[in-house]
Amino acid sequence: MRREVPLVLTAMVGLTMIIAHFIPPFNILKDLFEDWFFIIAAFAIYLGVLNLIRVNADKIYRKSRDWPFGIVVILGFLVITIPGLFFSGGRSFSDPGTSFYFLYIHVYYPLSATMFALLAFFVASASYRAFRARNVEATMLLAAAFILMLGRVPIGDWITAWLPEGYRMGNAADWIMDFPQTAGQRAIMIGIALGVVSSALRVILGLERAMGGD
Amino acid sequence: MSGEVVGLWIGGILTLGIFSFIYKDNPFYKFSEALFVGVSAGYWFVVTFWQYFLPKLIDNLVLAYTVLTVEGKIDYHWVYLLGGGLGILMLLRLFPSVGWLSRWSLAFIVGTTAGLQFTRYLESNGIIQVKGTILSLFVWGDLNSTIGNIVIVVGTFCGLIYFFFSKEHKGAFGGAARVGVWFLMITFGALFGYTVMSRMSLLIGRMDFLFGNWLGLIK
Amino acid sequence: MNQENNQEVKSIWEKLLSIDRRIIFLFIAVAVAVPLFFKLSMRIPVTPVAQGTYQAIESLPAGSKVLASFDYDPGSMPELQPMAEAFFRHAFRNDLKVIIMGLWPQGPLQANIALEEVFQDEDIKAKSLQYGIDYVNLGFTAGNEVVIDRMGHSFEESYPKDGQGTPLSEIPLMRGVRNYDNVDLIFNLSAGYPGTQEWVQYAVDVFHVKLAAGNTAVQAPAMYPYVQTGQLSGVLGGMKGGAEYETLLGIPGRAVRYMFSQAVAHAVICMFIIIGNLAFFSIRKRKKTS
Amino acid sequence: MKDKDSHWTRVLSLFLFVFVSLFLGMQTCLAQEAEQAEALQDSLAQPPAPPTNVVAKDAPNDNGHALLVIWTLSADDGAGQNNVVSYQILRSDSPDGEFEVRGLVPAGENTYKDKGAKEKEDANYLPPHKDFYYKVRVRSDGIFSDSEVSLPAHAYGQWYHTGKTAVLLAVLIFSTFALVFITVARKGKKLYIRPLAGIEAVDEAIGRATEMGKPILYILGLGSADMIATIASFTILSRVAKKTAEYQTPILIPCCDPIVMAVAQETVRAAYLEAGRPDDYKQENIYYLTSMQFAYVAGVNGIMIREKPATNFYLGKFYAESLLLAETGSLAGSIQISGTDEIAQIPFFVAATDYTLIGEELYAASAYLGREPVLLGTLKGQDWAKALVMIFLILGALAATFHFQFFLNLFKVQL
Repeated sequence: MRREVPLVLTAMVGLTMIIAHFIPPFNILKDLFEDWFFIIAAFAIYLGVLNLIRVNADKIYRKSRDWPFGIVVILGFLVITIPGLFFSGGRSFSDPGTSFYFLYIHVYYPLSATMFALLAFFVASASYRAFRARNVEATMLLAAAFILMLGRVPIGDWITAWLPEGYRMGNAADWIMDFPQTAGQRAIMIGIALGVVSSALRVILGLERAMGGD
Repeated sequence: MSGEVVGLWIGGILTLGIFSFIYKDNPFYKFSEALFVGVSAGYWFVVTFWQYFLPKLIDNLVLAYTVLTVEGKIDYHWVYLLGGGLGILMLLRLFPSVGWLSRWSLAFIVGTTAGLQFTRYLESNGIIQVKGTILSLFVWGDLNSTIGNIVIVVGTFCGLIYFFFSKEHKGAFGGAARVGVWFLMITFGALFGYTVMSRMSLLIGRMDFLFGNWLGLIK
Repeated sequence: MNQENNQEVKSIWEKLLSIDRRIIFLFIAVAVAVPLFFKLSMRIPVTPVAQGTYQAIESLPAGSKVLASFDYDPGSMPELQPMAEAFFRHAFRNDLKVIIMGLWPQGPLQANIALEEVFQDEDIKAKSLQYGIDYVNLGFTAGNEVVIDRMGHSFEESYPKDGQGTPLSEIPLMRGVRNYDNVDLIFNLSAGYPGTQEWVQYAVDVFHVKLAAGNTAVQAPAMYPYVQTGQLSGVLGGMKGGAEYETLLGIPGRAVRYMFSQAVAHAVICMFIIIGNLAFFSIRKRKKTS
Repeated sequence: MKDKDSHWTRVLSLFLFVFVSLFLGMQTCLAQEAEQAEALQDSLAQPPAPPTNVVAKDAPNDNGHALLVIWTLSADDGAGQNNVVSYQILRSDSPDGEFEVRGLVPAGENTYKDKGAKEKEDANYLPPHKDFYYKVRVRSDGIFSDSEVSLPAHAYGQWYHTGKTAVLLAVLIFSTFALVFITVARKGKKLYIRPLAGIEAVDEAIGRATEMGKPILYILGLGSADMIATIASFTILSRVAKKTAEYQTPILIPCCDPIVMAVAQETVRAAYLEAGRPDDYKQENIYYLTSMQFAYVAGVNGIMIREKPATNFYLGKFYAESLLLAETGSLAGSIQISGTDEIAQIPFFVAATDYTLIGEELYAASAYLGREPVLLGTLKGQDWAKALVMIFLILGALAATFHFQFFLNLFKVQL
């Protein structure tokens, strides 16, 4: 039961999805499975949330290091959940003017955007201290990066203004993006596609060890 | 109006809280980070409740129940109970003794994704990309397209050779693989440039918020 | 490498390399913030791929319906929000009908933020646009690419009601819109998964609908192969893409204003890489000679 | 592990299960006989001239809830009086019953796909195998004229989507490659995989660490234990740990996921046992740090600065932390070997570390070191598929250069 049911379930659902691609009547089953997929996905998110609460409650209870921040996590959770579930007009909870919307704009958004903005500083420091033209490959990479970084802003065209129009750094950036970059992306893309397909095949055939296969 | 002002101040202070990390790790940053973790979890909780859970599960079951009570018929919407059941199995992971049951629902999710990906990737990223690379190597009277097409065909070909693992990179084959690496490196360079661009844009956005919206220094 | 020389007197380059990283952080902060205070308008060069997205929208006749999927969250707002605003200005200027949706829960909210901004414009106010007739926000539905796939059969399957809980059949704009056959273009703003790649795979390749996109700079390069094959009409890349769109539209907005900061920041990063490499090579040379 | 044949029987029985039970079950709902409606037509001359030859037939390649209507454009569309604005498509269930409007298309178009819902409760439900009659109304500002009513047509589901043949072939070819090679690998035949630069460097890197008397740092990334990249990293870790056991060099593995940590401990313990030095295994060197991204980075960076490891491995799933780790490691003077399938992070690894396994190379490295038949087999299958793609590229480019259109048509995927 522990091993067989998941393997059979995976294979059955996976095969149905593939068959439905070629044989239209199977779409009825495919649609039903997709609906279940939504429902299970919802529960998966709940699982993550419950886990987070549990871990932090545990942290507070045991008074482990930085436990007061565990309280902040739980408070943060409640601060948005309670208004979102009960005081934001039900299904239209995300409309402008609701308290959920207010929290989204003034708490969630600044935090999330600033988290990513931090990376700008780290890119700068790494580019100074670690990005080296240590071999031919890294040199080509940095050269292409230079042309792109300068060519995508007007600076590139200023410093190459002595070249005839159409042959400046901006055009070089366009050319790199349109041709060599497209070729490289495509090679990676085809490789990834085959990788994804073979891993899907392993999963469906029950051969993927991480999924309990043999 | 005053709500807006309060909101701006909350946003401004939290932004500074996260930024304080670049000086060094400190309680102000830890507070903001912990708040972020809690608020995102709450955000997802609320959104899933109203937009997955209610319409996909509860609404369908209510419909089934209504049909049963009004018409006395067993409606096909009852099959959603099975979906809901698989969902509940997922939560069992919280209890170690019966946690293995969550593998059933996981198997369902994994199977669905694998099945969908299998054909889609072959079609969109495989066949259609191959088709897109079938380009004429000589375009009459158009040097630009001729060179461009040759670059795409040669680049894709050599890139694939680099990712071909069954033959050692020696001789002509090794040469082609080497050209392939160059194409990959140019691609990664472009990616590098674009990633830097992206990160800088985010920082600009936050700076504009701090100095413009919040402090009102940029008009 | 470093350990062996610890006792030696440090050269200028070594000292330069070992400066506190906070000094580098300061450089970046200044490079980004100071140019914001100058209203310098730069000529924005327009790339062919951005032109592609603009043309796809510009070529639609008045009254055409555009399905706009907002697949990003606040994390990417500086890059994608200017595109969102420019898109609404463009669509409403050309009297297009916009059906908003999102595969990311935060997406439809971002659309509302952009709408609020765009409705401040005098000429758009003058059109007195009405919800449900000129635009509609279907909200978010979970399920990633599965949602795209199912919308190919029927929008109603994935979105029985709009974001406000009104059944689709009661919304005038949605009358006669059953699936992708009834929209003229899909416009997608995307910051990752699910996003433009999924729209290409599940909507364009299966249901034969036209798609134009705006992406964060991180993922824009990956979209070029799709543009080359014609699976995608065009792609706006990052804040620069937003600035290009604003330039094409003739309404310079925030993205154009930010470009000066962006340019200075890029220059500073390039400078850092050059100095860092000079230091690296001169230190290596010195070691070899000694 | 089960014996070799069991998965074949399992697959076979699954195919049988899916095909027979579900397929036949549905057959009762959908009849398979297909009949195409014939053309009909005369036209009436009224301004604007009505469309002619209205034909309704089943829409192809669906599950039977749509009809396709095709007509000949009105003589006044784009010519004659040139006053046609649009065509309205009307439908009824009897030739002289009430017709309802189903759709509208602009002038110049001559087809309409009347798609219905497939649920009975839906107001727009279009039942399969029920006859419908169509007429097309041509409109020009207020006045209109109708075509004659079409012959009846009904929707039915198809058993095979004719536009997907290329995809089906691809599926079959790829699956065959993979399964054949898995079988070959299971029979114990050696499958060749080329040596990879990053992996070749491993021994040298461990030797260097031993000389310097410094530890080795192995980072498994931020991914969970079920991600392909993380699994590949475990295989490589097992090989690295065996070497460190032989050289008696300590290996530090800070983890950011408790499950990953548990698997890593198991992997390393087994490797030390295999190397014949179970007593040298130190569980306390493999520990859980924190699951928060930046806090984890701060912790690992602290280790790098304090311990100054001789070699850092970054193999697995990495996100924005890639450049932060690589930067600190490069400052600490460590040799760095990296690899991830997260494409956006590869540039940073290439620029800041000494060796990088690019995307698929990471999987190849794990198959190369692990020699597991399933992985080797699928990797070989991928290689053969790649070879096929390359052959098609060359032939295709030649065909396109010399304008052999037929070759392009091979790749036709009906959308």
